[in-house]
Amino acid sequence: MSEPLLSVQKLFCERDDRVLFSQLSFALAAGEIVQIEGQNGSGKTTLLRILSGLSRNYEGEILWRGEPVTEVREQFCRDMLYFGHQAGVKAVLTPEENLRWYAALSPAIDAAAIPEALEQVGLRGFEDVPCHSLSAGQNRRVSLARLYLSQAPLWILDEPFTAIDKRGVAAKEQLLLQHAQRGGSVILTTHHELGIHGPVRKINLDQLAGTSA
Amino acid sequence: MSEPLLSVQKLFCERDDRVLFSQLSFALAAGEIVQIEGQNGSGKTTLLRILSGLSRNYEGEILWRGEPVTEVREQFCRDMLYFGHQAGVKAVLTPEENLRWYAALSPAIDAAAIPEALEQVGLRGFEDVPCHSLSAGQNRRVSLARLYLSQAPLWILDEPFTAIDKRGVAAKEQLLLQHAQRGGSVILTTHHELGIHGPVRKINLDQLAGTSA
Amino acid sequence: MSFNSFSEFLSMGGHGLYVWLSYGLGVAILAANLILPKLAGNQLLKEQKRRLRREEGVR
Amino acid sequence: MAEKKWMPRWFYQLASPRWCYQFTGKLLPWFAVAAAVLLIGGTVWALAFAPADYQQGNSFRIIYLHVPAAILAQSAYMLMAVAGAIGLIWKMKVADMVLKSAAPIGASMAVLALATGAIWGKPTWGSWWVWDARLTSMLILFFLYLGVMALNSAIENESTAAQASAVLALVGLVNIPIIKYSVEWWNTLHQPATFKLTEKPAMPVEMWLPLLVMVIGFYCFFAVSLMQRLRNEIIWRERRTGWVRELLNKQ
Amino acid sequence: MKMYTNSRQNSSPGVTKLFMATCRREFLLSFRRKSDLVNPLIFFLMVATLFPLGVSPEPGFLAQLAPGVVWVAALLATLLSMDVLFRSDYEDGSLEQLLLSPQPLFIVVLAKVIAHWMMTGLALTLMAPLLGVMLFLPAEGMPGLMLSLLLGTPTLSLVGAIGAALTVGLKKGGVLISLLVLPLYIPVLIFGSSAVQAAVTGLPLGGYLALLGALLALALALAPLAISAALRISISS
Amino acid sequence: MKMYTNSRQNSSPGVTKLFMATCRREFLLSFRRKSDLVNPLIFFLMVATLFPLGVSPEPGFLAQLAPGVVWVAALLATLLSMDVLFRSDYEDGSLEQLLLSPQPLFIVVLAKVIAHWMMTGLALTLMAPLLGVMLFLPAEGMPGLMLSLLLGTPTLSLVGAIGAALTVGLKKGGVLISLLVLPLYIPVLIFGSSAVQAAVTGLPLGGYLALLGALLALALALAPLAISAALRISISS
Ligand code: HEM
Ligand SMILES: Nc1ncnc2c1ncn2[C@@H]1O[C@H](COP(=O)(O)OP(=O)(O)OP(=O)(O)O)[C@@H](O)[C@H]1O
Ligand SMILES: Nc1ncnc2c1ncn2[C@@H]1O[C@H](COP(=O)(O)OP(=O)(O)OP(=O)(O)O)[C@@H](O)[C@H]1O
Ligand SMILES: [Mg+2]
Ligand SMILES: [Mg+2]
Repeated sequence: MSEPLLSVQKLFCERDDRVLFSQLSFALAAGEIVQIEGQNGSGKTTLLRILSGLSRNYEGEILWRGEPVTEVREQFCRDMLYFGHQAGVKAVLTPEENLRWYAALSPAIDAAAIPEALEQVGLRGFEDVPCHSLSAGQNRRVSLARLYLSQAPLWILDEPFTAIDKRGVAAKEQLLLQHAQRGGSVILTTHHELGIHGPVRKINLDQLAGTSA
Repeated sequence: MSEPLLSVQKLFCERDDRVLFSQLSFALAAGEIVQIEGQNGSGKTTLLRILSGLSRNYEGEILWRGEPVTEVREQFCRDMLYFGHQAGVKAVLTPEENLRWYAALSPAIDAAAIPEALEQVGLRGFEDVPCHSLSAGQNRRVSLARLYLSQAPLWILDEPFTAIDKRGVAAKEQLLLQHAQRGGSVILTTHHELGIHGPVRKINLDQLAGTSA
Repeated sequence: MSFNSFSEFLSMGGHGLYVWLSYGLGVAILAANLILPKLAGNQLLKEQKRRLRREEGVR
Repeated sequence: MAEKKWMPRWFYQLASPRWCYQFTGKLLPWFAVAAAVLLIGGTVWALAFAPADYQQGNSFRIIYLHVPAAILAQSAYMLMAVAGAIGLIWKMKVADMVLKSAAPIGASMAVLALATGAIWGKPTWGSWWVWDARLTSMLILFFLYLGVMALNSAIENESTAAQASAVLALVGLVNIPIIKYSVEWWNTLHQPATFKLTEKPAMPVEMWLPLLVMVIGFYCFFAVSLMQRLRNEIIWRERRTGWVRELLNKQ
Repeated sequence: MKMYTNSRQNSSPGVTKLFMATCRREFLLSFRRKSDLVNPLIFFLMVATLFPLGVSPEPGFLAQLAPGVVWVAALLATLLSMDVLFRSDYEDGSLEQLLLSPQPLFIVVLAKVIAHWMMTGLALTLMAPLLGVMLFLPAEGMPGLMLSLLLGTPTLSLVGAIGAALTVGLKKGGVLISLLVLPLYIPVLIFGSSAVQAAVTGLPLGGYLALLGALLALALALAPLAISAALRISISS
Repeated sequence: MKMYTNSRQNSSPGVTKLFMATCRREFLLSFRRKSDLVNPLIFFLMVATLFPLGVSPEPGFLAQLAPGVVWVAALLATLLSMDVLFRSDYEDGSLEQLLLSPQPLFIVVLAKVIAHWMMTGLALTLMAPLLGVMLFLPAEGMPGLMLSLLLGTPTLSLVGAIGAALTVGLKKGGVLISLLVLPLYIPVLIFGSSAVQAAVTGLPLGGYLALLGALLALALALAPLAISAALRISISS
């Protein structure tokens, strides 16, 4: 693992004249888990959206396997899974239908694995219930099932444990660890104390803000 | 404190032919904090919506200060604050404008206290920013500011700590404790380990489900 | 000169209202196009100077 | 950037907001003088010296405002769309700013053309408005301008706003000829062309020379107004850079 | 401990405060979002532009059409704007808070409808003369047009709000609102356009206006209660 | 470890699969929610009902109006249905996922627009004869009506989607879409209603249909790119 998967150089972002972070540089190697920390409004979501390529509201460089991410966008999208604040679950579709569409979006996902993924997130028996009849946590679980399907080495997760019960959180933490052990890497934010005993590195955004403001 | 504030008798609720709880009875005295526990989809939100009077999809009796809640609806509404999964924050309004409207909704709230409440939830400097430009946690905080404004003895809170950072959660827990000490009571759900060292009672819905299914 | 007197010039052969209305409007729109950016520019410069002073004052 | 080699040097200079600011600063006075001379001279000529039309009489003098405004409204849209394309392809900030600055000027010219046309229509056709081809297509052009401006002001992020308006301006550009021809055709189909704007007696020189002066004057005026707005825009967008600070400190 | 006793205040100042606060909030929301504000107007204008283009640009023909077209456009603009009246409140959870307020619900509802009317119906009424000119409505028709719209559009808003309240929160079957509301709109349309036609032809239009007024009074008395009830039913599922 | 290597599959089966899956999903969504499906049709029918009531019930007069009214109604119905095309995807986060997909964006976009057209434009086309009958359109006009709608409505959907993509996610100024898109719709309206009028009067309508076809080809070639670009721009702020 000589070359880092993702490396970020001198990232700068401001919103409404407030500098969120500047001179932010870090590298993410395969097999690593990075937790972005910071209080509410410190710019965690903003950072993850920039890293995933959703937002272009930044200055600095992001390299994917050593190449600028803007130039290898397609390969990067193939290799990344993004999980945002919004779950991306259609209320009128059933969990299975929702996942089927995600499977079509990324060519690497095998649709045959969907029932098992749903089982893993504890939604057995709810495959055919439209998502608007599911509880808040169950809705999040539908989207989390994508983690069980994904083949992508890089996971970018924005508060994946919101509304999930304790048992669910423990299972997801286990999953992250497994992913890291298989050589994948994870960038995540959460306000929850991570129970992972493994290669977790923390980056705190609170200190970065205002350095140049 | 002879008479309980709220008492629930033989509550029964089913959704889509699944019994969520049956024979649920409990009483809530002034100064008490009750945490409803249960895994995702166990019916916590459903229960809170029933208690608050939003949902009438139940059998059984709910008494408010000894009287059926359906008969003292107006007084009950005056005495209760409900905080749901959805924050009830308008994205195009600023935090202050949002709270001003809540102040108008309940006659007991004094609009003059709004700036202080915003200060308390850590939104100083964001009074004039439209809520769509706030982070997820900041949006929740706008709604949580209602807790600092409220004069109601009964608080019904559905996962109030979602998306709130650690410092914020600690402050809110402190607030709940103070509320209980002043003679108010709280019913809440959260998947978070409560750090309150006080009169917290737990009701677990997982055991109640399926008893009659 | 295609008019013999000033009043004739004003009346424009009975079409004075239309002609002068048009030209009035034309002058108004052209002037607005000059004055508005000018005012906005002055305002902008003033604000930015104030901001600069504030920021330097803070340092 | 492979394109860099074959683009002329001024193109890249223009791309620098700072250079652009200084350059427009030098040009502005010349255009201002030219616009003032041409517009004032042209207006006096048009109102007092040009001969009256043998059919329409003196209401004909409205043409000296009407036609330049109409022409300018159309050219400004072209400019806007071209600037949008440059902004999208080469990510040139100045082009974005040109787009944003040109829109309100173009829209005001469209208003002027519509208003003078309407005023002129009253004595000539006896009604303020008819659904004639030219009129309708000018109205639609005005709507296109409104769309670009509204979109620009609705999006808060500046670069997003510029890119979105650029896409819209380009889509509109593709449609302008289509709109023009469809409208012209539609009108001649539904209704015998009672009022044909194009078929007029060939104008004598005394009539079209002031018109030419006015048209050139309008173009100069457009340049002045555009540069003013552009410079404001540059200052605003570059307000955090060193050179703007210097500039502000100097004044 | 004093804080948490049963306090039964006299509610009337609270009620007017609530009414004003709701109106203020609705206006703020509209001005911030703008789309809700401008949309009905754009729709209205659009119809006026599209008609000559699609049907015929001939003034005489258009003049015949004008009263009906303006009224149909006003009706459709109101109907289409009805849908959002409670939707956004439902989606962000404000509606729950509204229903849990100790204040009388119909006050808030009435305030919302009135604010909505001011930003659609009233605006449409004020814009109607422009449409009239574009469609060559004879000048004699203008006062009739504006008066009939002034009396008719509040009824449209009130009745439309009932439909909006009944359909808010429906996941499937969604916006049946048009179907529910349309039959109730038809009398307003008929009286309204007849009033304008009467005005154009110089006939007396007092009768039509009186009818429109009567409909309005009826709607004003009954609709707020119906809307409140409908909202409670829609949410309580 | 094998799992996480750079795998560059040949994408063409993935692309057709994606296209079909997107179409399927859109259909499912519409059938579940129903309102999106039925709304444009109801609107269409409503216009046909309101016109005789508001303007004049006289068959001869209505027949003159019919080509234009049907086309204006179709245009407005499409325009009003455009707004939701990307909105719900934006609100629940699916749009982000879409933009982050490694598959070419314009495939998904094209699939969405085609599915949307089938449920609005195509449905309107099939329903048009009913409207024709209600408005006393002479029978000779029917084929022209249906053919022109068949060729014209896809263009409306494609162009409308550009507007929808440009305005998705706007917090203020929301539904500018009408303002943005309307001017671009006008040529379609003109050719479409002219075709119907030509058909009614027995003139040849091949020319109009060819023009509509040309517009469609142009839109089909350019719009998906413009839509994709617009979506990326709208989200990237
Ligand atoms: C609202 C009403 C009107 C509008 C929007 C309008 C619009 C236009 C436009 C777009 C042009 C084309 C300029 C160019 O590119 O050369 C034009 C030219 C012209 N208009 Fe109008 N017009 C209106 C009313 C009138 C009236 C009432 C008259 C006089 C009877 C008139 C006479 C002319 C003439 C003589 C030209 C010059 C044509 C040429 O040089 O090709 N217009 N107008
Ligand atoms: N609108 C609805 N229609 C039918 N069933 C529903 C509806 N909403 C919820 N349910 C079902 O009721 C059950 C309880 O849902 P509820 O939202 O109360 O769970 P919860 O305990 O709050 O879970 P979470 O921790 O995820 O918030 C779930 O199994 C869900 O499937
Ligand atoms: N659309 C926007 N426009 C302007 N400013 C924004 C926007 N979104 C967020 N911000 C600002 O950017 C800052 C960072 O927001 P962000 O969502 O990244 O925070 P966060 O660290 O994810 O917080 P949370 O823990 O609450 O999710 C906030 O202060 C917020 O005010
Ligand atoms: Mg966040
Ligand atoms: Mg819940």
